[in-house]
Amino acid sequence: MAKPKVASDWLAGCAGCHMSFLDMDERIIELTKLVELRSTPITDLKEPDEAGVDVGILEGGISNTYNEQVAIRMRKRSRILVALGDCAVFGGVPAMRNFYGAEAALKRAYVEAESNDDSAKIPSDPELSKPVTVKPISDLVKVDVFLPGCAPSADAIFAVLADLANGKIPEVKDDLNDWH
Amino acid sequence: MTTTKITIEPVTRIEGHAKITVHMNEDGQVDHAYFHVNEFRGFEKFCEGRLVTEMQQITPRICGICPVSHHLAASKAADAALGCPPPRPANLLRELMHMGQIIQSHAMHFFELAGPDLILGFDHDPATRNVVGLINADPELTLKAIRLRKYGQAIISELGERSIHPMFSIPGGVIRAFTASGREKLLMALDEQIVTIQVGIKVFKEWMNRNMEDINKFAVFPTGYLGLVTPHNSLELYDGQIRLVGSNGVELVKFAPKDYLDHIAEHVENWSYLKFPYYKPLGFPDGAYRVGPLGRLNLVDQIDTPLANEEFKLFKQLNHGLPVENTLHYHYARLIETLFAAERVRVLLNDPDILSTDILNTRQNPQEHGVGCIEAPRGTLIHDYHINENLQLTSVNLIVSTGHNNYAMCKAVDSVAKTYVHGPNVEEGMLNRVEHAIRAHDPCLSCSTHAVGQMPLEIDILDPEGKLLKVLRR
Amino acid sequence: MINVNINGQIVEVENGATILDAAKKAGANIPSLCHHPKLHPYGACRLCLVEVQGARTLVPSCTAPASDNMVVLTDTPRVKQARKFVLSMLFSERNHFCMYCQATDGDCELQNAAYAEDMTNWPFTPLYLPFAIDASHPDFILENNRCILCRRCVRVCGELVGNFTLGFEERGSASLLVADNSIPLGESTCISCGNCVQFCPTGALIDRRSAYQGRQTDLTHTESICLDCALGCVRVVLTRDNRLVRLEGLLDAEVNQGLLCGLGRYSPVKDQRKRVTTTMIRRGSQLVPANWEEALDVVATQLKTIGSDEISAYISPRQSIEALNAFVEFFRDHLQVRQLGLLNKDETASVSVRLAEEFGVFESDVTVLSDCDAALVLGADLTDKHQVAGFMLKRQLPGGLKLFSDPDATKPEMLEEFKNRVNEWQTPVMVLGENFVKRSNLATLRELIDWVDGAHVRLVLLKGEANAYAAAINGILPSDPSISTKLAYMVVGDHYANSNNIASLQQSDFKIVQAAYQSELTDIADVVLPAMNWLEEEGHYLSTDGKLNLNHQALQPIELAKSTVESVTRLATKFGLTLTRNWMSALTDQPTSITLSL
Amino acid sequence: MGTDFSFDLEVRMGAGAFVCGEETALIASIEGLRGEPRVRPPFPAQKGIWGKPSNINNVETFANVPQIFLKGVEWFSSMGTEKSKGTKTFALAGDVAHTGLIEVPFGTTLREIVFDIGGGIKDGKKFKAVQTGGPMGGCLTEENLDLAVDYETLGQAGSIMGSGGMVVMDEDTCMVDIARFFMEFTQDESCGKCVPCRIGTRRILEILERICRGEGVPEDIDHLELLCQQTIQDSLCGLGQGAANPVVSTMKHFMDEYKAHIYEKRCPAKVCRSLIRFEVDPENCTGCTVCARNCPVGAITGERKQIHHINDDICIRCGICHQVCKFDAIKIV
Repeated sequence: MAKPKVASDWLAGCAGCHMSFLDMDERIIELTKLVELRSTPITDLKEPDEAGVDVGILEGGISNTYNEQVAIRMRKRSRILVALGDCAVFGGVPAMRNFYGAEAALKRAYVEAESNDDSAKIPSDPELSKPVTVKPISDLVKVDVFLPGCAPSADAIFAVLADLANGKIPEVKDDLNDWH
Repeated sequence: MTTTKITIEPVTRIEGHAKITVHMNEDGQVDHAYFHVNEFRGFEKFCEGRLVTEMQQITPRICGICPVSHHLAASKAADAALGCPPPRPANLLRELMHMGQIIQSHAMHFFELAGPDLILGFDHDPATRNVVGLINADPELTLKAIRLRKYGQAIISELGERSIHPMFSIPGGVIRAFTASGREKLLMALDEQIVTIQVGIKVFKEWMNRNMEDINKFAVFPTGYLGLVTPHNSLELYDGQIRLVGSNGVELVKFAPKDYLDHIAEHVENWSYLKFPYYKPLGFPDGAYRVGPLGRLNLVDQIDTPLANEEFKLFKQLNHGLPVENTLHYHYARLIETLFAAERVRVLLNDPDILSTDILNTRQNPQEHGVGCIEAPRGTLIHDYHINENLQLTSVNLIVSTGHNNYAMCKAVDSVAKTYVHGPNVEEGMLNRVEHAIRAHDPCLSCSTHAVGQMPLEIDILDPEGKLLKVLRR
Repeated sequence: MINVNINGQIVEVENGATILDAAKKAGANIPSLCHHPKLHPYGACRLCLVEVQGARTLVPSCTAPASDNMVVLTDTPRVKQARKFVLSMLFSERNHFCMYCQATDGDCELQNAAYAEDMTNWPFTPLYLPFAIDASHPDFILENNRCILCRRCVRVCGELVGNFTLGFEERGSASLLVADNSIPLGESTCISCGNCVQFCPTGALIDRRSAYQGRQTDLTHTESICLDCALGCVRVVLTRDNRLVRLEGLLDAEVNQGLLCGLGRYSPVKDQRKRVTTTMIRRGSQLVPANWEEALDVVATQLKTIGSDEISAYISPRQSIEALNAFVEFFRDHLQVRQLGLLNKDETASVSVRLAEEFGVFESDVTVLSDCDAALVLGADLTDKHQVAGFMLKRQLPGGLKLFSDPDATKPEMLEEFKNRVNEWQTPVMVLGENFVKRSNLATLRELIDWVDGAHVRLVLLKGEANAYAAAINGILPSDPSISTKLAYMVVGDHYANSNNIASLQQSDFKIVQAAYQSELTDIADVVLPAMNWLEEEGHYLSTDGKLNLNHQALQPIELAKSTVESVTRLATKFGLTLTRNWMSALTDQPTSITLSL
Repeated sequence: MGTDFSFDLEVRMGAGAFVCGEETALIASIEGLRGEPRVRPPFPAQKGIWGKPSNINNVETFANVPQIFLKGVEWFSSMGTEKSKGTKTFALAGDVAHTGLIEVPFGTTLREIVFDIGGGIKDGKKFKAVQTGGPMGGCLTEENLDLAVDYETLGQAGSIMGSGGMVVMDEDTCMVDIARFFMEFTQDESCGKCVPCRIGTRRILEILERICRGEGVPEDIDHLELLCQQTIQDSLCGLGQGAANPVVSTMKHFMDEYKAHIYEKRCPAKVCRSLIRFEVDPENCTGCTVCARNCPVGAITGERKQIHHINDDICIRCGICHQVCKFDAIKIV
């Protein structure tokens, strides 16, 4: 039978979870025997297959309109959706922005920052996505597997993917469940 | 008249997401291309009110590729703000961790992110133009590369318990003394890594000789160059003074990081969340400069480790002693730095102080202000904190590596688009080159978007009135 | 005793034990947050709910008494659902960012409970209401974003310390932990004992200095006696890489029951004095480094040339019994020097020894202070020294304790009133301190002790610094400033030099100082010998109520520093002497005013 | 009773918080502490005020005692039902003709109270529900009207005797809004000591408010069910254990109204402001301009004798126009 297809993407996070994925080191080769990596930030396919993938992985929380599109598309196109890391699961550090709201944060960075010159202004080009309240992806789409951690260990990620590759819904507990 | 719009979304094999718009003129030639950075997180704001002693744990969440850079820059800013300089052994251990970071980040970029383009080729089938394809194409080399990155991560986790977002450095020093066994372990595996790096350099040079034409027309342009240096203007990644040289390689200014505001300002463009730092006296854009591997090798006089310095001499010959302006030589510079970092690891591990337990200075003499500066893999990183009498942050300013390169990336995208993209029939390979113009800088957009993160790369081709006409996804 | 059935296992427990106690005995783990073994049962967090056969609702095991043949189930789906709900509610209430919290990965009872329930996400997203950090206190930080309103801090501050600084403003979901009437902690009535921080289950109260220096499990824990007064509180010394990180009270310690005062908890970690790192000998105006042998030779020659009646030997009350013993044997028994002096003026200890010769035992244990209906504190300020004794009294005030306090012993009428009303009370106690002893002659004391004995008042004599009692029993009394000698040998250890010490030292022409830290004493000394501090030097101590405690070594000594016993012994060998005195019998030979437990 | 022992019983005003109606919270507040309940056991009869055994009862109960002494037990138990003896006072309120304090023997039916004593529903409207027992009571409907009012029967029907509150509601009442209203009260009165009540009531209120704003999502129903069930089951005192009753009972009897709010973004009773619009009925409008003159935000335009128009973007749905129109020309849709 064909290897399960896996796609991943990152939203409002720090890429640490994907780095932890790479921390599988040699096991990546093992993994590529178990699953077929489709669109991911480290491969060149741009989006999950329209035909759908077996496992979709999202790192990072929802923090702007673009994130929302990506999350909804990933949900539509994956049989099983994994929330990878604290930002995707809980909202994470970026959610601290909610205390002040995006406006105040934009003002601080693009208007008030000590190093700004007289060109200081809040970027507003239509090409740019608009910030929204930061939230875990489960607030927007149904999530099948939560793998918290900042970042989740390579072992945890491997264990979860290996289970999924074998058609099992992984149990995230004990050492695999570490929110730090 | 060209009326096609091609969308590439997102730029892959870079950290974060980006977007590019290319405006064409009637003749189907590129009029201008913009590089948009498209997300915003707002660390500067929500860190206000937090304790300065927490920043070395909060700010690494800006970036999971170079968390150590933020971990250490924040610690150094706090050292200054709290007036508690770390004892020598602590600085050695911090630098050791930083070298681990340089190795893992550079190795990952050369082999896993940029490698597919260089080793498999720009025009290779995108479905397999990735690390997996690399594994199948050259398993031996890829395995070596993976082990090299693993070694870098091992240094970090050996000291900080974990390779991503470690718990190690705090204001005044570090919390965990190094162990003899850990030291042995790292020393034993070091030689293999140096060999791997040398292989990487060989691979790059072969590619260089085959692709001289590309290299010489792929985003070659003059800028200034900025980064930290030792007192003798040698390559320095952990501490030191900031040196800025002009496009001719002559020093424009050298200053202590704490005075950065006297020399550097940031320009804001409406179409990007990523700001444009520049050298104040020259203004924007004339004062724009490049940082990171290419920038650093263009501004130092030598490297203080033998193997890297030999390679550095060859590098300098590329442009007869003048700064090397070819964007694609970022890769070469990156490998030379990796070699330096590996050699530096040996120096640090052999230092008698490296196992000392005198690793934390608990005597504090709080000031109002502190700046921490470090050479992250991607360039100069500045953390600037103001604190109140309760040691809470009253203002936070961060200038991140990739930000410094913003202008260069825009220029590179523009130049590569003009060189390679020709309507009406735009091929995937052309666009991959445009992507590579960004990729070569190894941007870290999560960093840039502490303030910023998202960059779907998309090329809009518009008619002269700027009206969008057609969309074609590759 | 009653039998309780916990998940099918029968355990026998005391009558009045709670279900939680029984479960512990049965090895069944019931998570709890607001519950603390040292605090009154509270039953607020509802995390410890269990099923009891026959009970209509779930029962809070931390408060519900176990009854005979009760059948308890601690892990049913119903119980686990309730637990998960309570945790979900808590995580959704405030702002928990585990990834950078000081308490994450083991030190947070909330996070641990979530792990135990295999929670991988929060069913209810937080409201993200920001709470300002109160960082106005020099020793710890109040982070309301992480507060779970379990009120442990409020209860320890009131129930155990008796200070009632922490409390709640507003009610319901608006409840907020505040100091006094919602003023910054640093400006409040807080006495900086730090017990709230030790009792906080999350990262809501953070110790400034030890933050991020490692989790409990990363640190080495050494049980040790507190030397900042003579009450004999047991504190746990937490160290890492041979570095002092933090001090905590030992929960099941007899005297302090887990508490420490600000002095005991923070003064050592705040200590910024510079260490004496090498032996030094004065050459003209300069102190120049020398090795131990040279230094000891110089000392020995001086001691031999100067007549013993021209020698004074001083020692700090912070020195161990072993050190006092060697000191006494060498300087008194062998050299028979003119005076043996203690480096502090408090005479309570020596007086108690003196009176013991006439009255025998007339004192009670300090712990009687925890259980009394009236107390007279005479000549001691329990908000300064011996604070834990003060806590024992203060926390009984809401219960109606009648407290008379005359710290400077300047209000004789107060003593009179206490005497006149003494029959109103069942369990009166009297605490005598330094200032009373200083102001009274032996006659007054005799009279008072006679009265106390007749009136069934339990008497506690506070005996100054760490080992002043043992010193007194060994015949080392506060030094007499009127005596001046040619040579002074001062065993300072880690004692803080005071003006009297400096005065006594200045009187002599030749000054030998054995000290762990640089001070005015070492500045004017002719010979300086590097000593260990209390973390490095192991030894025994005799508390106010005659308990023998061991101060364990917590840190490896710095190079060249030597224990007092070793340096004195090595000095003795220069005289061809070997020290043989038995410190234990030295204690037992002497009649004492309280029964020693050795 | 054969003794000449007698004493005065003095009634004092308490500190006031609703939760101080809970006996242990009342004790705490009398002792000068925060009005927060304590866990039982020990019960007040064993360890009450200042740790002493205490007889703690409602004033109404004490008020019965002298009468019983004077007129005898037989007289008292001649009134009421098998288990609930004597009489009970109710605060009859809401959409009945005659509101006020009433005292009836236990066993009187709801119908008698609402229609005979209360004189039926105001303005000939239809009866919808009656909520007994105060903010923590449940809503009873048409089919419960013939129930005899005593502790047992009310309990079985999913409500309580509680404080003796009795609120009658007519057809124009939105049951989701009613649940929100009672929740707003208990949420605010929760003392905050125990987690399920402190946070549970708060989360329930949020969801109800969302639903009334027309922002409800399908998951809200499940969330409400979990929150109510757990808050009732896990809370420390009667307040938390009862707080969710109005929600549970309205969800039981009026789930269709919840669904209408969530799925159709519609308030059947036309109460929830965000879900209604005011429109002028051209049939009835005489162009008297009363509505326009009374509109606080000038949302109504129209010439005298001309049909008026309500600008929905400006309208704040205050309903004043609806009240002032003499020609019933303002329709709520």
